[in-house]
Amino acid sequence: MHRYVIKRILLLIPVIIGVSFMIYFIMDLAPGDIITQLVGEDATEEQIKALEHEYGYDRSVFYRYGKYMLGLLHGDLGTSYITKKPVWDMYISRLPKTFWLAVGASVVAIGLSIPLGIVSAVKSGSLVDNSCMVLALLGLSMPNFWLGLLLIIEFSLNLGWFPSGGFRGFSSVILPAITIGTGHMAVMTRTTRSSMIDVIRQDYLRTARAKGVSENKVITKHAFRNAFIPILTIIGGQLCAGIGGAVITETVFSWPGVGRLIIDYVHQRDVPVVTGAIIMTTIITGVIHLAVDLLYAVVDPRIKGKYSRKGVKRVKKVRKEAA
Amino acid sequence: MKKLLVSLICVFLICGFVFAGGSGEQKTTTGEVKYKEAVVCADGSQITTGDPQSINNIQHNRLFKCSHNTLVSYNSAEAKYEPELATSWEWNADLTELTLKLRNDVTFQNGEKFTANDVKYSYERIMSLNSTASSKFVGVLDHTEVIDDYTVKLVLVKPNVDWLDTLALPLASIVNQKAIEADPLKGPWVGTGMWTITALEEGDYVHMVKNDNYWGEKTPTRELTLRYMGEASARLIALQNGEVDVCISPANTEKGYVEEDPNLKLIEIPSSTCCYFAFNTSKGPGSDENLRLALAHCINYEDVILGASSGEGTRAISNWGPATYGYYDGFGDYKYDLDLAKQYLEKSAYKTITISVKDNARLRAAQIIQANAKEIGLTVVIEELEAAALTAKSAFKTAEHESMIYTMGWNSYGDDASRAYGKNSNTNKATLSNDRVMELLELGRQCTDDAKRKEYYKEIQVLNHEHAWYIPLYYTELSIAINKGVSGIIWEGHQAHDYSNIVVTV
Amino acid sequence: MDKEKNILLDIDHLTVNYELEDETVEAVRDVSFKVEKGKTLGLVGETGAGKTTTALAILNLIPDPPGVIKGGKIMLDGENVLEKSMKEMTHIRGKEVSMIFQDPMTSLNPVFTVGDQIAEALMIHENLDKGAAFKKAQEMLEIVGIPGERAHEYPHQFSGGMKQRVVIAIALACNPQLLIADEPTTALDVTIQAQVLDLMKELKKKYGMAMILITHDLGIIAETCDDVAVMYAGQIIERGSLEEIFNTARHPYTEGLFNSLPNIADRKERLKPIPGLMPDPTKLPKGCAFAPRCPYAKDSCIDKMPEEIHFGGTHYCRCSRYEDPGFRIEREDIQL
Amino acid sequence: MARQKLVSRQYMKRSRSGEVWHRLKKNKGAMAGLVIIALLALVAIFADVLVDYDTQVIGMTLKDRLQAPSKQHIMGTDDLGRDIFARLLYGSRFSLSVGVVAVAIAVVVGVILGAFAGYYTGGIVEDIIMRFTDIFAAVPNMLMAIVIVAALGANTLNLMISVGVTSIPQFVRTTRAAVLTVTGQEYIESARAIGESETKIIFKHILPNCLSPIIVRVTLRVSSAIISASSLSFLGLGVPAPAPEWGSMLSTGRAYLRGYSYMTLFPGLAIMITVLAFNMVGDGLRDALDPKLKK
Repeated sequence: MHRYVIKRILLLIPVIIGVSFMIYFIMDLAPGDIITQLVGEDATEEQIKALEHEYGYDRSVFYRYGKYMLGLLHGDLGTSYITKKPVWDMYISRLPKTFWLAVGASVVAIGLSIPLGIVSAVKSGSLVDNSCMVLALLGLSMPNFWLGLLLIIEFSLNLGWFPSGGFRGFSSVILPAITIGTGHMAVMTRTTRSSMIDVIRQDYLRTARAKGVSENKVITKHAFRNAFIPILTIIGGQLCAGIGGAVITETVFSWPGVGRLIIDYVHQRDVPVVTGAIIMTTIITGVIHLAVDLLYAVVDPRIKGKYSRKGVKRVKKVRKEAA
Repeated sequence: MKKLLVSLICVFLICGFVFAGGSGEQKTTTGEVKYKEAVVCADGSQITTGDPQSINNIQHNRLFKCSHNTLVSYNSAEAKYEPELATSWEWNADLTELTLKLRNDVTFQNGEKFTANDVKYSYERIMSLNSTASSKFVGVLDHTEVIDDYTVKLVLVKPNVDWLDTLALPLASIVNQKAIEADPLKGPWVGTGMWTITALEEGDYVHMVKNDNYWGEKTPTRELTLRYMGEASARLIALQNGEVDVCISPANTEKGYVEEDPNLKLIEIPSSTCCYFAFNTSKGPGSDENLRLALAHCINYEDVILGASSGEGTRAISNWGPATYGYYDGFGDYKYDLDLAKQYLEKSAYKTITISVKDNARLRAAQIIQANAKEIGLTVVIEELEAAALTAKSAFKTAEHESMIYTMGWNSYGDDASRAYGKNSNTNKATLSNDRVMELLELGRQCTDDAKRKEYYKEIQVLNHEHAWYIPLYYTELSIAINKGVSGIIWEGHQAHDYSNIVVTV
Repeated sequence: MDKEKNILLDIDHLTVNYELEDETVEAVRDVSFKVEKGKTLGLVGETGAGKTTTALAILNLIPDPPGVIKGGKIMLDGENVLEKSMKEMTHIRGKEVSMIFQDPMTSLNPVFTVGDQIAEALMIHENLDKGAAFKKAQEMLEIVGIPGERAHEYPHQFSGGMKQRVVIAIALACNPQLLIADEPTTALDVTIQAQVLDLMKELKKKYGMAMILITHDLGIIAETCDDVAVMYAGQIIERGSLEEIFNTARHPYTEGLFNSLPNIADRKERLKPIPGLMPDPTKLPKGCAFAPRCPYAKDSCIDKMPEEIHFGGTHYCRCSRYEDPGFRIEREDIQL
Repeated sequence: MARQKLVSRQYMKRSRSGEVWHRLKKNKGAMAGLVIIALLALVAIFADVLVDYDTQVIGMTLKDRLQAPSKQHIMGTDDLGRDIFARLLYGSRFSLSVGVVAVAIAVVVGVILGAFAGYYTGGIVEDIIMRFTDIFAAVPNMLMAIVIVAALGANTLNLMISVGVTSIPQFVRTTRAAVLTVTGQEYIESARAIGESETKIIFKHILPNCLSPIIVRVTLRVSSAIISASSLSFLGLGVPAPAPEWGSMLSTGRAYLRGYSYMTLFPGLAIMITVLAFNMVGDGLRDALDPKLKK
């Protein structure tokens, strides 16, 4: 188990290198560089030269990237060109907000999708099934910014239940979490449904029924626990997407999260902030995936203790099937 | 493992409820009138730094007017300079040396005493920063001499009558050496202003508390927060909900809601922001005067104002700010005359031009101009760019754009025009390097004779009208929605309002 | 009268259909039989004959949709199971009637310990708390020959035979009056089969319950059962006591079944399989379903649905040919 | 169970695609989706015939701006006095093509890479492809798309590219998984045994048998591509004006949401219906192709 965890963490390293390289170079390719953003309207030639030297823009992008990676090796995510703050500080101050939003969205998605998915599966093929699926799809098909603004107008302005935006305590999480969570619903409901349909046909449910377990309990206890692994995979995936920041929703709700951090600084061509934040996202995403894999073992004892080479393959297979 | 999960979930929930607590509203009382203790102002632009010398833009200037002081300030209502940290000042005969007497009763927010050395340190720091702010000083200020603790002499490279304006800009704020050396990141936050910055989350808010040792008058307000809310609709809703007290620039389309709401007030002030069409005169279609004039005469200006800013704007005749020193519009506007426009176009070799734009209002204006131009057979292509890409593309040195729509916020002093016309200025979106204009700007900078100076500036504007480097479109209407109880803000046409004395009666 | 009292289960004209989108499978057609208290009934037939459906109907567990019980009565201890509410059914399942399924590999829930799975039945029916139920579950495991401490293990840690023992433990946990065993040994190794069967016989005796044993293995029937019912294409075509069926089989299909058994005494003898396949259950013939394969069939067999004919004792057979009083099937002696 | 065997026997009578079609036909949602998509495609193809681009789509009458739906303008007019209905009709071109082209890019690249990774499993080819996929997949889709559009510049083609590129990992993974199962089959062994070239085996024998998961993913992905494109429009990185792409119409309308909600309502509904249609078809296909989900 420990070996497995360590191996998984080590496997993250090439991904981080790849991601950092890709983002750094794409950002560098983008028209408009940081020097133009920083210098004044009538900066002198000397000032520009000095700035270019300061940020390494008098040399090739490989030099800048190398320097950045050297810093990364020492655990330094770099320093923002714009704010002059360490990228780590900037990221860490945003992370809790994004985290709460991601968790809130997952809670909304889980709370809505799993019941819908289960009902859909139990009544598979019926009108109820179709209505549940359409309901779940509605969330996905409404563009987030539209839904977000509608929610603000209704629940913040007209009803005054929640603040209109910003990160201000528990109540402020609700509207943006609904906005994102409903978007997640389609996939999660669909996964719950098909996973439950798979399980509902299993013999052990008949065994449970035959021993007098009530139908509700057969579904919620016996079937659901078995159907949970693909759902767990989806929850993990959506949590990861959430940790990367929900750019649109964060914009609509003035939510100072990671997504806005990245896009704001993409616009300003602040390469270290963008690269650093995406590296952090990659790491956290990797850790969440690992946690999900470890959780499989909690849900399904057959996977437990199989985190040997063989076990890993099995987990991968389970995940693939779920995807 | 199961128990671990359960306990984790519990921790989540508990944290959630902890977050939910707090934020009760408090009030202070002065005599009969009750004031809100904590005031919040919402804005659509982000504050990224508390260092006044590193940046020069509207939203930051609003912050620095609260937290820092400059030596002099400009009273736009009375159009005169007023003492701030300096009590009096004196020019030498050839306008190259300015000697200022300083207040002796001022302390920084960290308790340090303010002296002439702080002025020297601050100004030298600006020059060394290579920031957007520093270009205002580099090449203008030669050096700073400390005469005694409360007297300082500024020696300029060449005469500049508008130097006092530069000194009044927030970027010329006085910072504290000790604070900066102790903490290079937060040190520059320390100023002599009425408000002490306590927290700055970029992209979220700046929180300030009243500096009880402030040397000037104090307000009853205890806390001031400048909050970033990017989405205009959400920002106005926050005001209507009472979450904030000031909402900068509500959406033009939503002003009606402010007027309807008995608790709100709409402040409308003439703005010095001019939206104009800029041709890249250095190359391509923009270098053809006939094409420029053709476009100038085919634009339906009323439609542009209606479409771009919902009719909330006034037709601009000159591309200068109406309150800017030397403003002139005696030549009249470009007449909407399709025949004339066609004649010009026939003389031009170009029949196509690309407009580069970035955001909504300008994009809408571009679409209207595109439709207008179509009527005389001129094809306009719209290129939508990100801000950074557009800045880079239209920078003076690169100048790869053919034309663009730009909004320039004008300051009140005459030399501000050098931003729009000066060589190497990145705001010179026409990529102009007209010798006569350069000469006129330089003359204006050094001229103390009011009438003569205005003549120079008039000539620049006349030249622009003849050659149509810039086609002025409209002045944006400035609107701010506020809670009815808000007072004490000094509203500015250039939008760097002064919140220092803000109070909100309950 | 006395005999009537002794009847535990009385199935009367049971008909079950699977109604698919565009066709209907007639899975169980007009099935009637009785099970006496403490006795064992063997239900024999090919795959798809409707044995499992009949068994599931007793527990009202036929998946709906598509399964629909079209008619008939299932009287358990004098009460019609089909008229019970969902809630009442949960009190019958596992308590009055238990069922053991064919494949032990898939009958246990992989994510719960076997102890929990046995205990669950006890918690439902015996009102035991979790601890007591688990303790009882361990005792049950001991009874079926598994060490009690293995109750904490998960199904995947058990072999097939052991799993079937666990399934039996679950079924017997609440001391049911009737145990339905649906091919309980088919999926097991031959050596394990015998062990499991012996265990079942022993436990049946110990608890004094009745049993319905579904199988296609006549050997097992001979060893275990008191009565036999033979199913073909959803109908019971012959039923009676073990002796009646084994010694005087009347129906040509039953006869064919016996003929297709390998003769252990004479290994050289070739098997005589019944020619042909069971008919498509969505398109059953109007008359006798076996007629197309029946060596004795006449035109009348194909057109007319045969009635049950009583042959004395408990022996019934569905074959129209016996309307001709002289009709006899050619028998070969069966050695068991 | 007996019953299941019967069901599968029943379907064996039809060919596989016929069988899928038969099952799909039964799914009312999927059929409704198909009809909607067909209608949309027709509108997109004949947009030029239905409305005149110069006068109705980009031509503006400012005095008519922000009108409520009426007989002349059944969906009202937008902030520049253009007929919303005409723009919506024409906009189907942009929105559909962004979705379809983006996914086409992803399919071509993703399927080829996935096929190679699945076929040459265990080798360096697989390692390289899958590591690259991991890297691309590690960055959240929306951020990746934003970074790419920022780098390439915002226009329709780049929008398609960025949305397409972010969808590649999904297709690589789906294809690889499908290829892995098919490669184990005996007929592949026999193709190898008669000495067919590996490329031929991959493209002739393996890929056609991996189509169903890919097709399902395509339909589902088209809808998320449309949503992504509209989100990018919201951030000012979408199809440039005055093209009436639905996403940009919707995001232009957000300033008018409170007063003139129909400016967002109709483009929003258009996006919703389209996305819904593609999803219903995708779900229906998935159910039809997956024997496990058979009723």
